[in-house]
Amino acid sequence: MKEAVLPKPLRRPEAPQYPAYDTAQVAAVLARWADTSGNLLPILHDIQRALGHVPPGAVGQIARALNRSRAEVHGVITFYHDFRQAPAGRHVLKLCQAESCQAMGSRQLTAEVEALLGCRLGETTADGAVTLEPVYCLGNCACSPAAMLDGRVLGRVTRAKLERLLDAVGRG
Amino acid sequence: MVKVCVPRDSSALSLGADEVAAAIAVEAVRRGAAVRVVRTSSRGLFWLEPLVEVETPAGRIGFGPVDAADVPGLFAAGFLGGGEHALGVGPVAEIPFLKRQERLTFARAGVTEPTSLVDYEAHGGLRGLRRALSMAPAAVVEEVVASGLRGRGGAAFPTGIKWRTVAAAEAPRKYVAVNADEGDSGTYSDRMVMEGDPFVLLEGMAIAGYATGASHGYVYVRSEYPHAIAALEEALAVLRAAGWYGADIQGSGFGFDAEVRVGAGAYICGEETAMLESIEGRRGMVRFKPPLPAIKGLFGMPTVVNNVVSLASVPVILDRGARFYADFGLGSSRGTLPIQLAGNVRRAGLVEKAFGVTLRELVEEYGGGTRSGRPLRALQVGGPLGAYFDSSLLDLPLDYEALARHRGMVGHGGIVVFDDTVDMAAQARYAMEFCAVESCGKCTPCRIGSTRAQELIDRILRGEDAPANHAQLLKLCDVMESASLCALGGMAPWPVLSALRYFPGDFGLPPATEAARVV
Amino acid sequence: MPIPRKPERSVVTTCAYCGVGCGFRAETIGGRVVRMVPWKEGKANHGHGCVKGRFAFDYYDHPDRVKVPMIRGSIEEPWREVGWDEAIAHAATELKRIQGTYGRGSVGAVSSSRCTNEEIFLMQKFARVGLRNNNIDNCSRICHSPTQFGLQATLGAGAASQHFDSILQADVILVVGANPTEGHPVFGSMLKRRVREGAKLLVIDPRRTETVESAHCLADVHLALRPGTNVLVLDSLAHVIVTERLHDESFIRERCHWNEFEQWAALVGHARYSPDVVGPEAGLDPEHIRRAARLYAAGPRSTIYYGLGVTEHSQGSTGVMCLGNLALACGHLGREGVGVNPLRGQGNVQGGSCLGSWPHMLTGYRFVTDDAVRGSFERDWGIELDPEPGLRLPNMFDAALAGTFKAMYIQGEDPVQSDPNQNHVVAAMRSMECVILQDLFLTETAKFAHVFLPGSSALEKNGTFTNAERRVSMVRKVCEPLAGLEDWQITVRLMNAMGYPVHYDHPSQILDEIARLSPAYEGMSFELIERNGSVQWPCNRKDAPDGTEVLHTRSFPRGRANFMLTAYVPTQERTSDRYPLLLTTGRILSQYNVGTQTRRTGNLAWYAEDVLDIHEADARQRGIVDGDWVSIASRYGSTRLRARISERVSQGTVYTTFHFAQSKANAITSDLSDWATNCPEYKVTAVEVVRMQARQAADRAVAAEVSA
Amino acid sequence: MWSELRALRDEIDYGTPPRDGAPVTLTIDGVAVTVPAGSSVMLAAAEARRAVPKLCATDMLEAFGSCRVCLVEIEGRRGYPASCTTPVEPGMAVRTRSDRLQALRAGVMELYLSDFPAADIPGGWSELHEVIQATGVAQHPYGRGENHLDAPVDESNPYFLFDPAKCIVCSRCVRACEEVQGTFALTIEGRGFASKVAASQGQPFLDSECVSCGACVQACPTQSLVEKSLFVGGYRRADSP
Amino acid sequence: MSGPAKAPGGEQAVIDVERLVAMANQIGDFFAPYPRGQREEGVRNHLRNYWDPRMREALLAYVAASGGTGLHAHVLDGLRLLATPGVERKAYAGPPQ
Repeated sequence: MKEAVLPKPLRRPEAPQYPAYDTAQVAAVLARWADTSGNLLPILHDIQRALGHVPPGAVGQIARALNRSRAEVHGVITFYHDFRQAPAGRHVLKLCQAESCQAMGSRQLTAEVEALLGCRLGETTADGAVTLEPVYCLGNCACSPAAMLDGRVLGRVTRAKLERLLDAVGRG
Repeated sequence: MVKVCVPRDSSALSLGADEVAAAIAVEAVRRGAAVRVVRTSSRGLFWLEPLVEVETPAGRIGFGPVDAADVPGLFAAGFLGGGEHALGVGPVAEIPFLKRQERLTFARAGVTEPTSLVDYEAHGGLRGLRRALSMAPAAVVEEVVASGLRGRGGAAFPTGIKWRTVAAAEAPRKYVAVNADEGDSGTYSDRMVMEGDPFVLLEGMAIAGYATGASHGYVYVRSEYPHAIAALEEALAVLRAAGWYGADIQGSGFGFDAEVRVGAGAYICGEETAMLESIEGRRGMVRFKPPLPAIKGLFGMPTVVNNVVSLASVPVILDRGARFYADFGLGSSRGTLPIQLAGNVRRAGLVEKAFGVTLRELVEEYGGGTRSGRPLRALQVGGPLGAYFDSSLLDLPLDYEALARHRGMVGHGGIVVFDDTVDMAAQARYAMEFCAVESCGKCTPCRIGSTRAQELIDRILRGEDAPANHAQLLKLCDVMESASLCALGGMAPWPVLSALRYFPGDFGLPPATEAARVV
Repeated sequence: MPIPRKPERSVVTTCAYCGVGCGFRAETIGGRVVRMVPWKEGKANHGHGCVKGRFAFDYYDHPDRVKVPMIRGSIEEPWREVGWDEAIAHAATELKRIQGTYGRGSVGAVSSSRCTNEEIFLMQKFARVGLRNNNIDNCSRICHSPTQFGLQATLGAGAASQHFDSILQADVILVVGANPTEGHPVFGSMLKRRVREGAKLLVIDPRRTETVESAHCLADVHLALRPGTNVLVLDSLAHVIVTERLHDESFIRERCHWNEFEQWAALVGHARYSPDVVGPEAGLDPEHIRRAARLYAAGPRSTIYYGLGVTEHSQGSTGVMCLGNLALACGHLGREGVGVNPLRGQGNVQGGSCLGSWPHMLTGYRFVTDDAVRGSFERDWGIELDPEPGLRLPNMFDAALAGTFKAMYIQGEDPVQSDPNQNHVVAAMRSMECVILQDLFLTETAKFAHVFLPGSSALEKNGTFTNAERRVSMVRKVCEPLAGLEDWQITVRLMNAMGYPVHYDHPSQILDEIARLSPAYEGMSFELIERNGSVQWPCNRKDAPDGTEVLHTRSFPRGRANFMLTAYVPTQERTSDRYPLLLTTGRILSQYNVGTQTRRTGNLAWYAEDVLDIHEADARQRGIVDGDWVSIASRYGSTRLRARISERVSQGTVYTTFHFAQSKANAITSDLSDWATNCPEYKVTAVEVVRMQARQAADRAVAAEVSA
Repeated sequence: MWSELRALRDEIDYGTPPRDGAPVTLTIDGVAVTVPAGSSVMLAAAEARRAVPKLCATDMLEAFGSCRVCLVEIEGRRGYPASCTTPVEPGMAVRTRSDRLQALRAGVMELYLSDFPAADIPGGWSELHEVIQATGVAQHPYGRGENHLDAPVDESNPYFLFDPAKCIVCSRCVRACEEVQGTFALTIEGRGFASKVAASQGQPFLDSECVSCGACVQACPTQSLVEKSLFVGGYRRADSP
Repeated sequence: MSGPAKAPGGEQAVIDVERLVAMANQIGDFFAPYPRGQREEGVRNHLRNYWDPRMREALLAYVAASGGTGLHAHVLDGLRLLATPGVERKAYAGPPQ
């Protein structure tokens, strides 16, 4: 007689376990775009607007609603720089890195802002206040260097001007 | 009641136009002045933004750049009556920068209220669409063919010929897809159209739809342009309400509607096939051609894919006739081109001119030289994939052929000016860095080549076996140019090669021979 | 990672798993199979495969394989290893002894759908010439016997009307009681491809399966009917077609009997079958029934694929007839992209049907009661045959319990696990005096066997398989039989020992004999199959020298087709207060049938035990949470499984698979069966589900039970 | 389409799926060949026994055009079109071999090899290795740069492993999962140089939507996805129950 | 459930007669919608072609002994037809047309 062993573990979970998120808000977004063809980008934008990011757990919900696979939705999310899989800092500062702004000193400005915030491009300050990101052209090339703070375009940016604005929105 | 125009263009907003408008309103109330603040858009004279224009019997008098703090002073100086002030620039239409232009597509820029249909019609709007609807669709196509209009997005393919292909295709549905993913640094003309005169784009789309048998349109706008997106949405609602968009336009039996689609931070989606993939809700991966989008485009259906400025140029062609439009320009570069001056330039702004204006005229006469006041050292024409020129090439005329002869391109008409502090090796490296960041990753020359090119440049700059790495860089650039799937990989070498050609010293390389400079 | 070894040798053969019959190249290193590469020229799979055929071949040389014959006096005794000669002689002696004691009819044989055509043919020949009776049956008894019956009755040929590729031209695909993405994955991929290309998909299935809804595959109409109401719903579709006059009159007049159509139309046209009446009874929205009927009728090319969800009912044969009727009424037969097609479970079920492994039929679907047919066999075999039908497998068990059936020769089947009402089967097995089992492993059935003859896997022998689209493909020997003999050789030796001398040098000679005796296989030969890669029957030298892809193109086998009257008769299996839920059974992608093979492979990584799918509301009512052990009891028995809360089943329905012996799913299935063929009603059992004690205690209890 | 596939011989990969248009005659390196309209130049070249090197193309999948080693020259056309994505036209004159083409193909192969484990080049027997042989390029001039050589191997699936170091991001696996199997379990995650094959949301294959049909393994030209059974001791069968 | 009585001489019965009656009735249910004549013939043909003779005989014996309690009327008719000597062995091909 063989030694008594416990049966093999229960079948694998159908989807990995991700942190909880607001499924109702996602459902509302999905419903809003249900009848639009090619609706994935608008859906992701709206979810990000509502939740601040696209939670990994929502990928399955989106995929089911769109009759697509999680892989496809994941592929789309990771292709586009705009979509976040984790929440950003309380404020998002984007510094333009493109040529026109380079011609007006954006490399220097970027270095100064990195020093000011104590984080590099693509990172969030330790206190979670500001996420600093590169952006490649805001169409504000006639007023370089340009930046965007929480969606607001800024022109002829200087370190001093940014510091004032960051203070105003409550950095830290 | 004095009409005071304050732009709502995003460049103006980035410099405080909202605060200026609010300050004027507050100051007017405080002073009991009868003022109507109207939010127009920008004329494209950005060094003057925020440019406040006061409507007077003598025309609009401009003041700029205005800061909110300047407003009490302006009132005090009687600006409502066109009074003298340090910021005063006189009658706006007489500013040489503007006066010397040939504004067809941008005729209404900064003049009208962007989403006022009354204003639009009062300034010649909808005449093109009215005329088109009175013609046979095929005749509309031929009118556009005859105008010589070529795509203003970069590829410069004749717009009318593209329409012909779509019109001839048999399909259950057809689409118009507007490429408003203007991602080239140094360009902003699409943004100006969408923010400043969204109706002209939508009118152009409807004409394209009528001419080709398409019933639905998409405007694919990059997410970096929130104001353009808002203006388009607003304009669409206005047109629908007025019966100019929808199931049956003005009782013509022709139905056309459109929606705005927002990109998500991907330069490559400015490539037409990647844009179609993105509209369909997929990764913005480049498709191979053929099939052309005109045969098999959006959702597999024939699709007109045009750039914003191209379509915005259509209403005037239909309104004034192909001949009128074709009379501008020369050779195979017909009509006008909106040129955008950017970077280190004193008078940055939009110059709409017939083809043939030289770089020197643009940079020196319009632009007024560098903003820093230092000597001009380099120009990049046509966006991040465009070649860098040194000052010896300033007398080149800006037309498709002349630039092509010097391995450059008109592209989207952007010119970025650099002064003598520029490190051209860093710029060359950046071109490849940009390509690496924005590559869709489909084809190998672009996906791996852009990273390897950066590494080679780094080695050259570190002086590691520079001649061999230089030679390898040239070989790699050749492979990228000849073997890439689309223009991103295919043209990313251009800025690098041109920087090597004109500024070899910046790489620590010996001066190029004269032969190497001549292409 | 090191560089992978390069295989040394490759042999093209046919997958032994499901009825798709994929072609593979079996590649070996040092004589051991190291991988199976889908064969691009395989006409059933075109270079595609699935997790079973592609990867799960490792069972073939699993340490559990029995490689030496064994005998024992009683099932209580331990096995004794013996030589082949002794085993064969012992088996034959026992069979003869029992026949001498209890009569000629007291013994029988069961052939295996995992064996080759040649082996199946020999098994039925063994019964008829070795046992001198017609007590021969095969596993399609418990799966697709209603197909053969129902399609024969309506269309005249008990097999798929189309080749698989035909689906790529279909505009409307009606899937009934089948889940091809799991059960027939390679065909499922083709179906999904066609759906992505725009074909409409209609699914009739109580479960919301992968076929109903998965990435880029969404049924236009899903009729999630209450288990047991197939015939009712199919008649209701017919009702819509005839009352809305959507039928194809010219087709019917030309290819069928108009009076039969009228008779049928009168039956299904009755208000009894109107969607408004049927809907509530079957748990469906009447509008959905109408939409499905209209889409199917409109086509222009509508095709039907169905599985065990149609056949395994007390009205299984009637359900199949309903499908035949529908296709006839709408003229969806005889062209590309249309037809009625069974999706068969085991690799060679179609072969099992074709080769006469039936108590009432000889090779080629011809009745043993037909003197002329029997005569042709008698002449070829030089022996007089029993003119009366023999016992079917379930009746053999019945007879065993009644004391009149005493011995069985079972080839590659595991009825103890696979057949319904397990307690009944076990009692029957225990009552027999000699059970001869020929298999790879000591299966559940082996517990009741007296003689064990170690068989050979499909990688170890030559022969042919016939897949669900009637395609006969080559099975080639990749490695030598582990126990020394190919299965057909064992049967030959047993036949000789029974006193009927036969000799074959190679299975090709057996196929030649099949060709001589069966019109559909008349033109078949190893040489032809070798040349063409595979050949679909009917194949005959005169009309179809290279076989036939689409049946019924010009006429039906009987000239015209028949409409059958398909009145709905509810199953006697009813829910009650005591058994309020309906259990339905099926299969999962990674496991196969009773699991004998797949349980011995890495496929356990996906599915290591049978689970009970239960709707969230039903679970809540019973205090069951996901992962709880539950006991499932029916009127016939009980077992226990872990529960999985699932959106795929509707409220009131529970679902499980029967891949694992320890699950004993068939302890609870009923002994109700199809009226015409005794195909068991696996798909409908009234049950109650109760949460077992604390999870850990249940774990221990089950562990103890399993290891005992 | 399938009916045409039947005509294919097993050992030849025509690179793109067969079509069934009217016959079109063209020349490949001067050899006249007739194929159905809609066929690719690549297919015509294979038909003419002038096969072009290829990595992202296989006749089980629709053309993709990403690998850029199948470039050819076509008389009267600028540039070097990919033969897999260029449909044949009557009278077309195609050149599949020239010094220029060799240089371009070599340049592309060098890029591939610059992100491929050097130790796995000699002795390998994948399609990539066939192209390495055909182009004669077995090393690259790029030294050690950014790469994916240290990415961990995914061994979660019982039957095959995924070694991202050997992945050339040709998407054949992704496309096979979509076109052949219809499961859509794979994708490319990220973009540009960071592009990598991912199962579902970047999970181990076993935890993803993958149904282990093997279409991706079959499609992989580099043995980045490869059967474990081909490695000595790399694979254990399941315990018997 | 009102079942039939036990078959006489139960020891010889190949199958429990209760089960045979149920099976025969199931067959009868199928043929019920057919017109009189075809109905009985259908039952007869089916039993003739598909049933082991011992099963038929057991059922006929049961009918003879019990009068066929529990069997549907037209199934009984079919059984009588089956018992009629001289009826040719006709291959089953659906109900007679």
